[in-house]
Amino acid sequence: MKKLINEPADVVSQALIGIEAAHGDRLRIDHEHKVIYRNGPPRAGKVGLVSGGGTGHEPLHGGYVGVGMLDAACCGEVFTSPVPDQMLAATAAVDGGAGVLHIVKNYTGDVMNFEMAAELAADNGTEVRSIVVDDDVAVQDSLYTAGRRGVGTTVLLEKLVGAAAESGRPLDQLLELATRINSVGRSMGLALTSCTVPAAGRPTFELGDDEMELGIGIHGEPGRSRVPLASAAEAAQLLVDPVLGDLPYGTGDAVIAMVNGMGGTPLLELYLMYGEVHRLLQQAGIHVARCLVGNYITSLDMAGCSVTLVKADEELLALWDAPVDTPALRWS
Amino acid sequence: MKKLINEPADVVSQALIGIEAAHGDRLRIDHEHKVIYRNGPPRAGKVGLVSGGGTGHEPLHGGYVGVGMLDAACCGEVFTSPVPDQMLAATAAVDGGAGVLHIVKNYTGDVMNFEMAAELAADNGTEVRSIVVDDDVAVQDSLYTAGRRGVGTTVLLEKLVGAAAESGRPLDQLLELATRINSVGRSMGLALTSCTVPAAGRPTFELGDDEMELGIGIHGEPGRSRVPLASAAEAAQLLVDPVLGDLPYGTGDAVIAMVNGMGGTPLLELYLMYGEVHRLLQQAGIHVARCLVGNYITSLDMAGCSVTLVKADEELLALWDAPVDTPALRWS
Amino acid sequence: MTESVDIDRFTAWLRAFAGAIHEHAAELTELDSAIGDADHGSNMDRGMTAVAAALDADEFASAPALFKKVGMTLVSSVGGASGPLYGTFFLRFGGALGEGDADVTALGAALHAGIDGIVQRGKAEVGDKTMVDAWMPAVQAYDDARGDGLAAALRAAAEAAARGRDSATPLVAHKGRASYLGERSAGHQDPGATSTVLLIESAAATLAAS
Amino acid sequence: MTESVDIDRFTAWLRAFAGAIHEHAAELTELDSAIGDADHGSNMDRGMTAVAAALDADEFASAPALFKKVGMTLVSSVGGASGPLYGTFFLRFGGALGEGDADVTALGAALHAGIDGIVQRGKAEVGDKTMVDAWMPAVQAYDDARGDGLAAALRAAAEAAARGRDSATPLVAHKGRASYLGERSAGHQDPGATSTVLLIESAAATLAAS
Ligand SMILES: Nc1ncnc2c1ncn2[C@@H]1O[C@H](COP(=O)(O)OP(=O)(O)O)[C@@H](O)[C@H]1O
Ligand SMILES: Nc1ncnc2c1ncn2[C@@H]1O[C@H](COP(=O)(O)OP(=O)(O)O)[C@@H](O)[C@H]1O
Ligand SMILES: [Mg+2]
Ligand SMILES: [Mg+2]
Ligand SMILES: [Mg+2]
Ligand SMILES: [Mg+2]
Repeated sequence: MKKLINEPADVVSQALIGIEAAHGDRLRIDHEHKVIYRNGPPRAGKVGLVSGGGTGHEPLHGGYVGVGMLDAACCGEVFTSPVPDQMLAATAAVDGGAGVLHIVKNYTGDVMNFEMAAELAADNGTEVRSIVVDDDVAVQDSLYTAGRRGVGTTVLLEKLVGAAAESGRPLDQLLELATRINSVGRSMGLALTSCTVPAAGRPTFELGDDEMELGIGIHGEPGRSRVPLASAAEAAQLLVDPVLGDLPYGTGDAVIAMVNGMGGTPLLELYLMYGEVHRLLQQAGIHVARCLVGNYITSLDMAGCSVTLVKADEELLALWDAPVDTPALRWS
Repeated sequence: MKKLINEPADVVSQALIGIEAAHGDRLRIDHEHKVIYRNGPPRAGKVGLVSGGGTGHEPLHGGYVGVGMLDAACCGEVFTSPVPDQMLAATAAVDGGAGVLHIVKNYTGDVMNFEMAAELAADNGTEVRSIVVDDDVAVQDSLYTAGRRGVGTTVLLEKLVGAAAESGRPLDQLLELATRINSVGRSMGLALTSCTVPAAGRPTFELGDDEMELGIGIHGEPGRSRVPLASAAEAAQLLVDPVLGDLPYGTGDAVIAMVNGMGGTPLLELYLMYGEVHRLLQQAGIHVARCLVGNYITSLDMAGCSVTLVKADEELLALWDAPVDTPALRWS
Repeated sequence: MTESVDIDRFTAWLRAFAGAIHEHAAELTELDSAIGDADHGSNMDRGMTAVAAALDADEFASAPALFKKVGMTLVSSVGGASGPLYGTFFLRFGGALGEGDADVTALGAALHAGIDGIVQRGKAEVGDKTMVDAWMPAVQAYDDARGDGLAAALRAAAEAAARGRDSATPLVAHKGRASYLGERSAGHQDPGATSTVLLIESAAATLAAS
Repeated sequence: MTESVDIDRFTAWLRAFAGAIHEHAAELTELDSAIGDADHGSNMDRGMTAVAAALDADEFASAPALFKKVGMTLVSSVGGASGPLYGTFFLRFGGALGEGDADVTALGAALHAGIDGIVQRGKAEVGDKTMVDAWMPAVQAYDDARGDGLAAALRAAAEAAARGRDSATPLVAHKGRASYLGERSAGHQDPGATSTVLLIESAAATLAAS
């Protein structure tokens, strides 16, 4: 295993030390609970936004803490949901009297731990709502399964809902907005290589030189199917087709598009992929109103990428364009 | 070779298509010459800043084109300097009457090609100055060699000189500023894995599971020495010591610090490394006034990182804080 | 004589489970690599190490107090799916026990309460390829063998748990992370069912007098 | 009879060199992997493919015009260190030739001019482990054998170039990318010196009448 770490067990706590050293001017770290906060007290009347999940997806979620996005991010162990204590502490700390929204990616562990935290926070008198993001079209959704995973749409949702929260929108309207965004967000990913979990010390799955995994999540889970290694053009098609096929799209529909790297794929390839994705969307008559290209929700050192589309109306585009000031997304 | 590309020969031109699709609102691409420009005509009286080099170092240089940084970036083939035609076209296009500064990384090919371009541009009546960045302490400098390589300081220099250019500083003063920045900037890098050049199709060098390359550049050149795989704490020491040892540092000296990923190392590890680097600098009595942690000057899919320090006075810090609006660096 | 379990035996059970988890951590993570995210062993090991430390640090006045601590410790140290599930199990299990020692009937009732908690939290049924596939036949076998005494009932439960674990191996997962694999999850042994078997085997080895 | 080289032979030389580069591209890149950045073969192949296309597309009235085109094509298509170096070589080489055919003396003068260009651009000396280590002994041998006629002089040059290339292998590089390796560059054959040998061997095979 080749990683710039010390002991595998210390990866999360030591990365938090680095994040604090780098961003102490804007972020505050609760090292005991492994929570990343914006500096300063909660703003009265503003709904607090708390997200979190396993570590290994950076910049998600800690990189999205700041004005216009999250108030707190809870960091679990690598690829392991944080525990209720963490979300409970974060929820209490960011509550400015207007309640707290939990942004949860749909993974059994995350959902159950956030659920327990929400129950406990409610016992303490904090109003909590939860949005569970489940946008991954690689997974068949059904009442009898754990449902779709939550992946790329989470990034866009944190930005959009963050902007609305900043503008003072109340808790129930934020939940409504978040629900709407989740309902128009879809993602699909592929891996060229497995990632290596530090504690495991070797790749989670083996992949032949001429193979890739299609329909991966963000935890190094094997994908939905193993397919022959494809060109960027073919890979783009394999990602875009199921994403487009899963929602009704009409000509002229606008989207916010993200081509996201899984952590081990360089920007050069992501831009090349974005060119392919953009072409396919144009061919489908879809207007890319805004886009992100880069590493935004990763899977440790995995090589690969994912495509996320969120159908966007004027309201969502205005929220997208609103100022954001976090370590990983910053504009004004 | 596992890459999200089509034909190896088309990587650069197709990545440019993606960059245009993603950033067409702010960048303009000359596909024939493979030059990335800011949108709009040159600003009269502003010195034009042109950089460039081999492709494969993204976001360098194209990601740094925009207000407060570069006016144009020339993209060579992967790891191959651009040719004089490209720099000549870029130089002519960005000249707003105040001359043009070439920012060149000290590699024989880059230096010679930029030199030829500068000669030709001068023939056309454009005033051109060149700063050759040579900050890599892994390489022994001497009159009889090619000298040090230009690596991480280039990123910081492009930001700092870009801010000064934006404020209307004249060409000769910009060259002076650039020379000063280069004289106080030092870098050192290491690789955990080799990168794979698309046209070569396999890793440039072989590295054992328990080895790393110390003193690498940014082209997948083997490093200065091969050492046993080290912990993050040891690795930080191996990078920081020679960087600090190469310039006189006094207690309380301020620096702009960058912990940079080589393309295949995830942000999680870079933050962890930054924590180690920050600690060592504190121990040495050095004040980190500003920092960057992330993938800023990469080497395709190489895993590894580099440390860059630029000694900074008030003037440099003010230039650092000045607004910048590029795809890869953005603040206001 | 109706045999009953006192707090020392409960403590021995928990220590035995912590030991078994530690010993099998790599194997559990390996199973989780195939159909999950390669952390079940380290998750459980982290949690049970914390539980063992809590046992070292504190004296517990009663079984409910002991298991409340165990459940809270797992909930606050494991994370993932298994943290809330095992945590809820022990919280409910302990909540169903009285202050005094537990006989075979009381233990059975507590097991049922614990399992109900797992099902409520995780909403999995038998056949979904989760730890529930080990738990359900185990408690069923316990109930059926209860008349033969505690040792026999626990032994029957452990054997049934192992059979349940194995019966889930050919199935396609419908809950948890393995469900994302669809058909590809078939043929792999479920890590959570495997750790559940370790828990019940530890119970059989420690709770009844030898 | 003093043998002289006309434009058709020059063209044949360039085509032969393009073919040799294409054939040895992988090998050149391989050498560049060891002490450089794994692109010398693809760089030169891209450049000489562009040269061959230029030869197909155009008729050239004179050797200076031909080599100007060749030099400019290399400068604008190769990049890296070898682009300006080979480009400058051909620009200066052509510039030193007259309009008519070139005899053994004129060719020698042109070679000197080309090499001077390389040295001016790259500032390398013999022993720095660059293409100069092949060029310098080659032109020296050419000068020495000039009296024996064009074919002999070119043959001597090719052999000396190969010896020069090999003599640089044990050396530590002081110029170009390989210099960054310090001591570790010793023991590796220089890619640019290797392509230079191909160029001079191609000359020996094409410029003199067989
Ligand atoms: N909804 C559920 N109900 C019951 N057990 C479940 C459920 N989801 C997952 N599990 C169990 O949890 C195990 C995985 O635990 P672990 O790897 O620690 O958590 P995670 O899946 O979050 O990484 C699975 O093998 C399965 O037995
Ligand atoms: N300063 C120099 N003078 C002469 N030849 C040089 C010089 N620097 C490099 N070379 C030659 O160039 C070759 C490398 O060419 P190439 O790989 O195409 O360019 P780059 O090093 O830019 O990738 C080296 O093997 C060496 O022979
Ligand atoms: Mg997990
Ligand atoms: Mg090169
Ligand atoms: Mg798991
Ligand atoms: Mg090279």
